[in-house]
Amino acid sequence: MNALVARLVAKRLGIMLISLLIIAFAVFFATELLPGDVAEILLGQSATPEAVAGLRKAMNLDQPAFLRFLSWLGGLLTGDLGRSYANNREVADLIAGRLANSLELAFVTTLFSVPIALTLGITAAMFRGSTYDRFVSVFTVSVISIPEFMVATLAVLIFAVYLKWLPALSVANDVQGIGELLRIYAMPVITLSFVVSAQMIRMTRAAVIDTLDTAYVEMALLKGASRPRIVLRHALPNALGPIVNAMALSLSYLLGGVIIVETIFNYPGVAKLMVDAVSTRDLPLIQSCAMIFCVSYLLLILIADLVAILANPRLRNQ
Amino acid sequence: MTMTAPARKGHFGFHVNAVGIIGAAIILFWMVVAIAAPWISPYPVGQIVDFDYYGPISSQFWFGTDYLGRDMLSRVLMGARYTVGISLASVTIACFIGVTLGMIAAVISGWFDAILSRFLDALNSIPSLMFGLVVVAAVGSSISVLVLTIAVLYAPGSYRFARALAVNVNAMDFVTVARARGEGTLYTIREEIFPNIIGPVLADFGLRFVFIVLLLSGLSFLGLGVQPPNADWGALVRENIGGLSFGAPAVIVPSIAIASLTISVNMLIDNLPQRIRDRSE
Amino acid sequence: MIEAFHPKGRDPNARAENAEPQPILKVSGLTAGYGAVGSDGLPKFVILKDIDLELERGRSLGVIGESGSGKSTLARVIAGLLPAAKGSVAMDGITLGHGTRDRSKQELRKLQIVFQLADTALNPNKPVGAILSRPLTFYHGMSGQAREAEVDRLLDLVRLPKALKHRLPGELSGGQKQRINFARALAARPELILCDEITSALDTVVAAAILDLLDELQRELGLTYMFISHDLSTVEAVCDRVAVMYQGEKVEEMPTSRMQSGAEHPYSKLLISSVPKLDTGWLDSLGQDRTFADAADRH
Amino acid sequence: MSHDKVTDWTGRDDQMVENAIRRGATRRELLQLLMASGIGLAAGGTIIGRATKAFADTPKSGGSITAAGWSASTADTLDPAKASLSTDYVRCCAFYNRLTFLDDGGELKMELAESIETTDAKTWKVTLRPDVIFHDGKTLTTDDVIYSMNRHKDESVGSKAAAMAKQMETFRKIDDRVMEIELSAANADLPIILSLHHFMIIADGTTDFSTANGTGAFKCEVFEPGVRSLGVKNENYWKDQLPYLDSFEFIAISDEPARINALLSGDIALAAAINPRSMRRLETVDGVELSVSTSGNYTDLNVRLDMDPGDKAGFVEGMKYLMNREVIKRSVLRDLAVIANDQPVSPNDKYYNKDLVAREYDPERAKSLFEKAGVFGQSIPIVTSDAANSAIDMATVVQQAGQEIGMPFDVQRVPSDGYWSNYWLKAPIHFGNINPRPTPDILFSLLYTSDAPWNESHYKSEKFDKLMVEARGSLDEAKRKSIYDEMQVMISNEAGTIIPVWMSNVDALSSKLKGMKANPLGGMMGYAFAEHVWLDD
Repeated sequence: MNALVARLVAKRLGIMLISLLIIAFAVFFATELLPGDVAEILLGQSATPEAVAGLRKAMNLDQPAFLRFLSWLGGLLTGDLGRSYANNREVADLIAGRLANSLELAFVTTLFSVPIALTLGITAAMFRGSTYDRFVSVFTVSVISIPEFMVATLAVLIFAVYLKWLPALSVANDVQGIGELLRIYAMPVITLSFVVSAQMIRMTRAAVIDTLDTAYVEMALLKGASRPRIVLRHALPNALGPIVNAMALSLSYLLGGVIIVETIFNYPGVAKLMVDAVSTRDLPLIQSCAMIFCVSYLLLILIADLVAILANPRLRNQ
Repeated sequence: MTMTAPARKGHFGFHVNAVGIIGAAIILFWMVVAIAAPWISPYPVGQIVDFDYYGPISSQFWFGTDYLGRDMLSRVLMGARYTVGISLASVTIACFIGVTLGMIAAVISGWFDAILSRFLDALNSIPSLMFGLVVVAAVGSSISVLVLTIAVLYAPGSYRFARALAVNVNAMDFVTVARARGEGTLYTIREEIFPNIIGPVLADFGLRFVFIVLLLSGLSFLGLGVQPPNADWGALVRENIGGLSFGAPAVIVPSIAIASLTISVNMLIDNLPQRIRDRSE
Repeated sequence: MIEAFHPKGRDPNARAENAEPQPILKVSGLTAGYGAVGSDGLPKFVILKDIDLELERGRSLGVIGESGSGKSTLARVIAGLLPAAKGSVAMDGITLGHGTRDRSKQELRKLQIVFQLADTALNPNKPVGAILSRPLTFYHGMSGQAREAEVDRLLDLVRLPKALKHRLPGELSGGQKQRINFARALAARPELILCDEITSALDTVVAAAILDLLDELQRELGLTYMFISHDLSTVEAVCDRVAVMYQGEKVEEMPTSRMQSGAEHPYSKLLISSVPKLDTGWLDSLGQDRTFADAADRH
Repeated sequence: MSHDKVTDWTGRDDQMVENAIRRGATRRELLQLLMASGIGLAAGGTIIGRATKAFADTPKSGGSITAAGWSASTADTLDPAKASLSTDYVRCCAFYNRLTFLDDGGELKMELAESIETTDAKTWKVTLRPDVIFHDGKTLTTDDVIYSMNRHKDESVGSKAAAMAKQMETFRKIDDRVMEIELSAANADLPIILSLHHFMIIADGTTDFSTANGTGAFKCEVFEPGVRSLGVKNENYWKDQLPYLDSFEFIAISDEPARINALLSGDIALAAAINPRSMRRLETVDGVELSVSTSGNYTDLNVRLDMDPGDKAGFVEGMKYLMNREVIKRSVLRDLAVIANDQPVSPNDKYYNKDLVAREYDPERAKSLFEKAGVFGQSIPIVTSDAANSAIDMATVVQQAGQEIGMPFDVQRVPSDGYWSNYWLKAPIHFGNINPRPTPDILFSLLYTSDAPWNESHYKSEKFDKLMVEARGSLDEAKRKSIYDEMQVMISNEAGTIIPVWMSNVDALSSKLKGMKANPLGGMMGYAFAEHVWLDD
């Protein structure tokens, strides 16, 4: 069994490398499709043809884009992400701090939202059809019906402007102590949890109900096992596949999709970095960010697939 | 012949309960509004009718005025057209593509499944903002481009979801029986797989619909889609968000409109006839 | 208690007087498995190794063995669900294609498979009537009144009320589901039915009723069964012959009547002896052969 | 919005009154000024009292603030030549100095230069202030100035001021403190040109801009492009007492409501560039003050004269009459604007042509002009974007006006990303946004001469080009004024740039932050607030 999983992981990692290569090419061509290049963008309103030509030459942009892409790819193999066109700094340096920030936020949000989503989803499934269940279902839909920027703005208005409990900006420069850390993360985490939990709650509930309906759970019930025990010992492990899948999709959002939260709370994460990179046509930076989003997404779904396979013996043999 | 059958009674007609009917009624209401909007709007959407801004609810302006002093009622009515139309069209296309491909991949499996899955995973991991920008740059902007862009952005998620469900169903013996009988792929998908994933697929459809309603406002800021002076509801909330601190109707009303639509779509789906959502609501 | 429900043993000579029995199914040198096919033409995980089987028309063959012994795979390979790597399957002397796609509709029709768990074998979203109609349309091109009538006849055949055809499988009991499951196979008007553990999920009383039904139908319709089970008493009740599978190989085949006494292969002996029959001494006899006690422990 | 409520008016008024006091206005004059704006006597008295107190406040040293601009990106730079966003200018002003600068009254003042002299407006003698030292301890010499200036002419630097620097032909070092600048042609405005933010002085030989080594009021402690920068007080700053703050951090919050919320919650002390529509919210809040400057920033609708339909006689004029300036001023900009007359010299400028009046909104006349041009009833595309301030709202105002006379305009909103390189100057009808420039000469040579790099409407007039060269070389003020007057009339009547209003810049700040004054070079005291403000408790 372990060998099988190991083989599968190795295979998927191999496929992942190929996917990454494809993505790198796709992003490269997409960037090429975008009008304007970094020299024009950097010069902005002062972009006269001569100035643009001069700057292009100085930045070695007069080489064919494809060659630059290949040299970036070559650098990547040796672990060198290249230098940003926009400010001539090491891409690795630019990304490192911001990636750490993004991962921190994603981690805290996961820590917060996953247990809540699981609890709500499972309990709603256990008491299917009850008022509680309906409440949870209406609640989740309402929560995602409110635009993210509105949740964030409202949260800031209430907690920062009127109550003055929390800071309006989430800048973790000189954080002292866990209390302050919590204060700083509170609002972005709440906002993000609103966004990502709904899907997880709904899918958890659906998956648990699905397994609760199957014969062997009925059998366990006949044998006299208690309800919580049935859910936790029998239904949950079998429902794990779809749950983890929904989680992977939700959590993958936490890295690249949090641009609104990063903007409103002025949180320096990778999503904003990528937007910047796109708007300055900063090829090495765009590529590196795209790779990060890709790797994280593919890793998450790999984990989800693995859990699904391990949890479902029928799939194990295929 | 002993009847130890479960106590659940069968439904043969489409018995939608009261909650579902309310949901359907609200959706229907907004659809009618979307169609009739140009005739029932009291003012042109772009006209500045009041020099005051973030105006309150009054007999002249039922939903107040927006940040420029335009009539909110007219803007919300016309917004229904874009929000309902674009969201429904794109979610339908996305789910149709995603679910169809997902079921095919699950049934055929093998290399077809592997290649399609990897390809769509890769597509899914490209940030949507970047994707939107490239689309505008490459083909310009129009409503149909917007619908297709959103469909492409959401189809991979729908695919993954449908495929995961279909793989589970595909492992069931009744599918094996159909295969042993010599049934073709199309029949297996249509008759054996699809009816068994329709419940969760519909739930997923509802969620995706909600996400698209909200995504629209973001894309319009990329210059993709609804052109001024028109705006979808999400964009209405966004452009008037400054009025939130004093509870301006200009930001509250479109938010309520969004919530009423998305909640009722989900209310309807959650309360669809037992037969449809039986498997795995 | 168990004795009371123990189905009566079959008389091996019940149909023996029918002149030269011709083999309806002939399996020779069958090798199959899962995973990528290697350079030797064999799949990565070989489940079945070089199986030979013959089954005479109107007879029942039991295939027994522990789980993982390959007996279910055998059924799948015969049904064409899992293409064989080597060897052949012939019906009435005609070699069948390896996959379902390589077989003609008539070939598919003559051979039907019935699965273990009626719960998963019936599409939960289709009413019984629709489930039974499909093979009628598919194999016989039936429609309208004729098909309705045939569905009624099939329900009657498996001793179920006609009204049941409007029900969904979820609204039926386990035994009813298994009867529908069986009726669907009958709808094809098959000659050979592969029964994969059809009674193992049912409680003893219901299982006995199903077995009785099978027996009756065999007599009425002249069916041939291949009966896969790990439950020896079931096999003993319905089968003429029994084949013992062990780790992908057929280790022994014998008439059912000789099962208790005539098993030669040590594994068969162990398997047969480990069936609880209110035999207080069976545990002791188990310990006598260390090799297979170990084998049994590994299950 | 009505003007009789004092609460509606306070923030701006304080500022106006404060400025008037500084100019030496008497209390009587002040009250007249206020009553002219529709403010009652009693209320006026309160305002004057408050403003006088604010003016009389003595600066205090100490304290730290965080201020927020509106945009930042990974392209943020500490290289003054490349500076392009407000964040860059703010940092440049904090870490470096220029040879000259414009004070809040628009007067030219010397900064690193002690004097700049000329006899023919062609050869200029620059004498540097003695004893100015860089953050790294090096003394400022003419070598640093020459190095800084020459960089703008090097294409590989990518200077934003390259076009301006081109006329500075040679730099001659006389000694460590004295140098000469030789222009290619006479230009009396050189000292003002040298006050542009790009002409900040850096140390000779600097190529690494990961940190800033300047002579400015703050030393760069942290610089993270797109995130933040932190400056600490330069204890050896050559200006007496300045700066007051111990340290100052600058960030950017691009979401305007978020910027305001951060100010209201006390996270930041200054939120730059407040949207007019947020005024209502801020004016009623205690502890927040507004700093308004109308400095010559405008968003204009450009109709290219060399493309259809701008090349059809009457079309551009029709568009000028269709521009509802009053609605733009009142509804789009909430009265934080001054109606403009389709030419770029702002009313603050001494060369502003007061006799040139703005066109009235006259849809009927526009209709007949469109008919004359033969385009009436055709759908005309207008490209607009968030990239140019308020351009989308202005486009809808034009569109609505068109709809009322039966002239359809197809408003095309395009992404702000890439707008300046793809649509601006290129589309037949599009919006532009021009930041304030200190002199008409700079404006005209950038925007209206035949070879101007940003000739938005592709306006070409030999007469105009000649007039500009004539005015540039002239040291006779009266003559210059009359030439510039004529040029403004020409632009207003002939060019395809429709400039509806001058837009005010509003910065919101905590009332604890003192010393903030409006500046003609832009908001945040012409981006140089950091060294002038102090914290009061």
